[in-house]
Amino acid sequence: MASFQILPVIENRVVGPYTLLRVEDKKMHSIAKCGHFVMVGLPDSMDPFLLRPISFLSVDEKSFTILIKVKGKGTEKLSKVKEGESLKILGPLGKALEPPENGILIAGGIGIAPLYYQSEWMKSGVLFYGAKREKDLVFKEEIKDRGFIVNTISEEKRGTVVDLISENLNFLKGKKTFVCGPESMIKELKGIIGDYAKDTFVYIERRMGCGLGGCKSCAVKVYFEYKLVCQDGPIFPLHEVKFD
Amino acid sequence: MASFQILPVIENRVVGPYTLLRVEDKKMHSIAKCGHFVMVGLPDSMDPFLLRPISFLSVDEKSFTILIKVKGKGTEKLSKVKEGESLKILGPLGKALEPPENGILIAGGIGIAPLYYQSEWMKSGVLFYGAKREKDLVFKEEIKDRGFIVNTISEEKRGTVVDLISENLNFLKGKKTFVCGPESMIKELKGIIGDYAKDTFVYIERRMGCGLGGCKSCAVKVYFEYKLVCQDGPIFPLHEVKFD
Amino acid sequence: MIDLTVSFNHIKLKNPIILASGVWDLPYTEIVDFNKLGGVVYKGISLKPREGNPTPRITETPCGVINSIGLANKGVENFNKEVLPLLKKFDTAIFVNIFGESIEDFSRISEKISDVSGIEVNISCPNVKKGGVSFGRDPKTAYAITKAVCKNTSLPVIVKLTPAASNIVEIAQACLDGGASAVTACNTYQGLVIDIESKKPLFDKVVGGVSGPAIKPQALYKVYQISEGVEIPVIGSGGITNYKDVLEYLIAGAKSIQLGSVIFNNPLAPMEIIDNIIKYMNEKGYRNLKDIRECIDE
Amino acid sequence: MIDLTVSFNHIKLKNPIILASGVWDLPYTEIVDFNKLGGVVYKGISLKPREGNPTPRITETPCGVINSIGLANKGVENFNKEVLPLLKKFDTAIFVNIFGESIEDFSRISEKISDVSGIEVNISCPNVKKGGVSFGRDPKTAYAITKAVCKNTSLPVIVKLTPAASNIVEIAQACLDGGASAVTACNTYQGLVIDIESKKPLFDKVVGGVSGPAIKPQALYKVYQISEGVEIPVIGSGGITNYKDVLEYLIAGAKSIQLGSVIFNNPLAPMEIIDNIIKYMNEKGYRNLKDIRECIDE
Ligand SMILES: Cc1cc2nc3c(=O)[nH]c(=O)nc-3n(C[C@H](O)[C@H](O)[C@H](O)COP(=O)(O)OP(=O)(O)OC[C@H]3O[C@@H](n4cnc5c(N)ncnc54)[C@H](O)[C@@H]3O)c2cc1C
Ligand SMILES: Cc1cc2nc3c(=O)[nH]c(=O)nc-3n(C[C@H](O)[C@H](O)[C@H](O)COP(=O)(O)OP(=O)(O)OC[C@H]3O[C@@H](n4cnc5c(N)ncnc54)[C@H](O)[C@@H]3O)c2cc1C
Ligand SMILES: Cc1cc2nc3c(=O)[nH]c(=O)nc-3n(C[C@H](O)[C@H](O)[C@H](O)COP(=O)(O)O)c2cc1C
Ligand SMILES: Cc1cc2nc3c(=O)[nH]c(=O)nc-3n(C[C@H](O)[C@H](O)[C@H](O)COP(=O)(O)O)c2cc1C
Ligand code: FES
Ligand code: FES
Repeated sequence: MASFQILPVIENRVVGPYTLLRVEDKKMHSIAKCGHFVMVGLPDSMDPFLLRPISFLSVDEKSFTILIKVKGKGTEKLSKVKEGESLKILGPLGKALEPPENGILIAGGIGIAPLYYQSEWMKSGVLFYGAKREKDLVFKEEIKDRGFIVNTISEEKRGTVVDLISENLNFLKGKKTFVCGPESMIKELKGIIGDYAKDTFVYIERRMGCGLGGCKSCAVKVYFEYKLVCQDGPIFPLHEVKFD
Repeated sequence: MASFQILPVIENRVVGPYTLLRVEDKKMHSIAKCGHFVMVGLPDSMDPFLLRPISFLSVDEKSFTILIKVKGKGTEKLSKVKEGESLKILGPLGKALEPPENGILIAGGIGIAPLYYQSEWMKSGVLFYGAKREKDLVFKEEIKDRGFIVNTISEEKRGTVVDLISENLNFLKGKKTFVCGPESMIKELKGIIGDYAKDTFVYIERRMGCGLGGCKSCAVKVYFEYKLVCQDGPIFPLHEVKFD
Repeated sequence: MIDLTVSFNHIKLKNPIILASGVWDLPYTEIVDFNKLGGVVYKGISLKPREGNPTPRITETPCGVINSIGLANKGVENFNKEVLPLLKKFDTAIFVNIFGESIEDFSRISEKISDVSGIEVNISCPNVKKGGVSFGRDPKTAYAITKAVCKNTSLPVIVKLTPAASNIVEIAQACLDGGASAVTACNTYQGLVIDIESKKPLFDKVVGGVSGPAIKPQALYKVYQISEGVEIPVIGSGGITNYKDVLEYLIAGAKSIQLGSVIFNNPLAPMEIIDNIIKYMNEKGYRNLKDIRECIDE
Repeated sequence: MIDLTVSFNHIKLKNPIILASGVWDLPYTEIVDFNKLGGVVYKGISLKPREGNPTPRITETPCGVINSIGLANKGVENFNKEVLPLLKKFDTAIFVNIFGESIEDFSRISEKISDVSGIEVNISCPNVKKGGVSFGRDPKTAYAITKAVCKNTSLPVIVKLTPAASNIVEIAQACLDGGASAVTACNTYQGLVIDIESKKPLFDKVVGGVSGPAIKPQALYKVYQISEGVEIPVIGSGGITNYKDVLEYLIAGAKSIQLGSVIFNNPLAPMEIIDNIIKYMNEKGYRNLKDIRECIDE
């Protein structure tokens, strides 16, 4: 059951190239599920006019955290919210995912955020994780501590996460795999993993208006039908997603 | 010669019901004249879109001050600018007034601001000054120290500045008189001072677009002709001004 | 007691605040108590399901939103089966916004709609190839569609106008002549966003519909023009974000108003606006909406 | 070296940035170096001086400005005697925006103008009783006025269009047929502001003209439509506040652009925009304005 609230930010911290915000909220813990996200905005501001969809990074009894990568005006302003200031929060949104006990996670860049959250819901697995620079690879130790094998790659050193996967394709066999990263990376990945796509699920991003299935702006073509990322997603079976 | 600059605020202080802002500027001193004003806005903001016309309260070698009464969104935001933050300043604007050595000043409410500035350019005179409450009568001691006789009145105690003038009409005889206050007060005043209006000058307020004689939005009918408050004013002979 | 009710031509609302078409769907009932709303207009539906336009379908413009949804919807059957029963649980006036590519389409779809407070006929969508704005620009077509719908339904018919009409007053008159109970003024304004990276229009269909505060003074003027010129109740729509905007619309002649994009920015806006209108009326000592409209000094 | 020059139909500009009509006058030359501007359009002048409308004449709207100046101006004689000699000191293209209440007015005033880079014919002012928007809505009148002006002058003639026309492409075509060298798209959008205290329209003439960022997507779309539809150079106007907006207009088809209300918010905007365009072109390795328009990936 989603709700809309103005909630205080109790921590703003730089994590690698990103900003981590901790939001005080005692209720989220009991309702947020793996796969969920929130729409976030600045109180008393119409600039930007639309709230921004942001994944959970973590949720505990007293608060939840989000990880923000500055892309444009909206994320820039969000990243500057200070401790003591507040945020508009609409959520939790999206369709809950029943995470497997064990599986593969493939993250590109800020794509680590929802996968970090997902790893909390799993017992073990393998993370393949790529970023531009070595120091952008955040939270890898924490995910290791959760029982995952972590394989990283950086463009400055060796290549992209797609390169990493093509070297380790056999890992995917018989496993449920979850991918989150830029759409270009997802398309490339789809190209190389072939049959494994059937057991692969992908976090899809779309520009959103309402987050509540109302405006139909976050459409994605899935198996010959338009679905809504905010309501039916954000996670879809990779082989069914038709990219434009 | 007007200029447009982004200048730092070095003091924000409450004065009675108003906010005093001190703006660092070494150049204004040599160009600002009695009667001048500035257009003021927030840097990097289009909300409000238009700058606001504000009189000088004082100008010295290193800075100038303005006094702000919160009316709507614009003055509210200006009053909240903190020390260290900046303002957009366009000015000095308006037509310089050749102030008399000695004369009468009539102020209602925030109308004290430009008259306080004017008193700096004069040697002596009489100030009639009214406000809602006794404690709203700011700067009266300072003006006394400048050699003025100061007569005040407050609505909570006795009445308006118009009452004060009607009791002291003979003071105006043979003197140049300058009035600044709400338009309702000016109209009432015009009604009672009769012949004295010829030697009376009034600070006129209009909503402004550009402050530079460009948009023609600050028109005021003066002796059968439209004049511009920002360019030909803000001070006009009272008997010539046609109020709507 | 403050009385917020408003009624015109067989349309009765408990207050003048209506949720506009296309910005909400059933999940929004989790956020806002629909029992408190004057009414809700369900998203534009067509005879057959429509996929809508390729993404992106929405972005921001200065003080506004621009969309190119293309009337994505699951069709009238789905509405009757899956949506209406759930909406009927709420004590609020339910309207359905309908869309067709031909007069024939409009007739057939209106036959299939019953058990609601009224039909809102969309002759003003800027994001579709056939129908849409082109219908809403031509007084003859506006008249013909209104008449066709009215013939096929006994429900009150509201026509939603496009600001792209050269003379919106003439279109409103045509709707009145065709039998409309009210008009909604207006739908979104045609606009363009260029993606300076790709050097192409952002939307696949090039044009989009601008909504939000940016269009408020323009839409308000249309409401004023229609109210002055035609004896038809006007439902105001365009850029309303707070109770002061509502007052402006009511004074300009609107009988009630719709809230659209604002719920993207603040999902609780409808509740806040209703509360603030009541607060304002209490402060002013107003009893009903007529008191808001009439100038006491006169 | 970066080449910002642009030329079309005998109009030559050192860069595409023109100051729009009605937002500046001579004192503004103290703030901005006119030698750096592509051109300037002087405030709408008429045969005889005009007082303009009662105040208030301007206020704000969301992301915009609304005005009801009513073409206050001192007349063409005053322009020739008092203004033009001072403007001629600057090395920039000077245009004069002219306004008339009849075709006859437009003819007579254009005879009296010489020694400038062109005449901009205002058939689009929303704030006057006679002429203005009503002229700009009708293709026949637009044609007739353009022709009358072109007959009486050898200067390039630009016609400034109103977005209130139901089909602006048709109007642009009429101007081309009438002999215009270019069109400016567009003037302000008709809007209304209600003063909720007095419960009356804020402006004496009720309607006002909306400008500023709020109208940008709408005006940009008009520029795109004309550029696609008519073989006439378009000068873009509406809501430009930064160099990215300029890029959008150039990509949408504008040959040059005008800056209006933005100078109220930031009087130095024209200089900043020119600097930022140069910076952008340097970063991208572009040499001239054609490089901006053309998509390199294609
Ligand atoms: C379900 C979901 C979860 C997300 N989780 C996170 C997260 O945890 N952390 C994070 O930093 N980001 C996340 N994003 C992406 C984030 O929402 C966008 O980066 C943000 O909306 C961009 O806003 P902006 O104002 O900064 O950029 P804008 O100025 O709006 O746009 C900048 C660029 O971003 C693109 N863009 C804008 N909105 C979106 C969008 N909704 N989806 C994809 N691209 C967009 C634009 O096309 C443009 O190229 C998520 C997106 C979705 C849909
Ligand atoms: C030459 C001049 C000098 C001024 N000096 C001072 C000063 O020293 N200190 C000070 O506090 N104020 C001064 N003012 C008035 C000040 O400019 C307005 O109060 C301010 O612009 C209101 O802006 P706002 O956003 O707060 O109010 P808004 O929300 O814009 O409007 C609130 C109310 O103020 C009225 N208003 C808006 N703009 C003006 C305007 N320019 N003139 C008159 N009424 C207006 C509106 O009609 C409305 O009723 C001066 C005005 C002028 C013309
Ligand atoms: C995303 C979106 C979808 C819309 N879909 C419809 C629709 O299906 N039918 C319709 O008549 N209007 C539709 N509209 C228009 C709105 O109902 C409303 O009239 C318009 O947005 C102006 O009001 P606003 O400024 O309050 O948003 C849509 C608007 C938006 C923003
Ligand atoms: C205060 C004001 C006065 C204007 N006067 C004129 C005018 O005299 N003639 C004219 O053609 N346009 C006039 N305009 C329109 C502008 O030139 C410009 O086309 C319009 O404001 C849109 O551009 P913008 O959004 O950049 O302001 C005026 C605009 C404003 C705001
Ligand atoms: S964001 Fe509105 S439907 Fe998904
Ligand atoms: S404010 Fe523009 S002319 Fe005075």
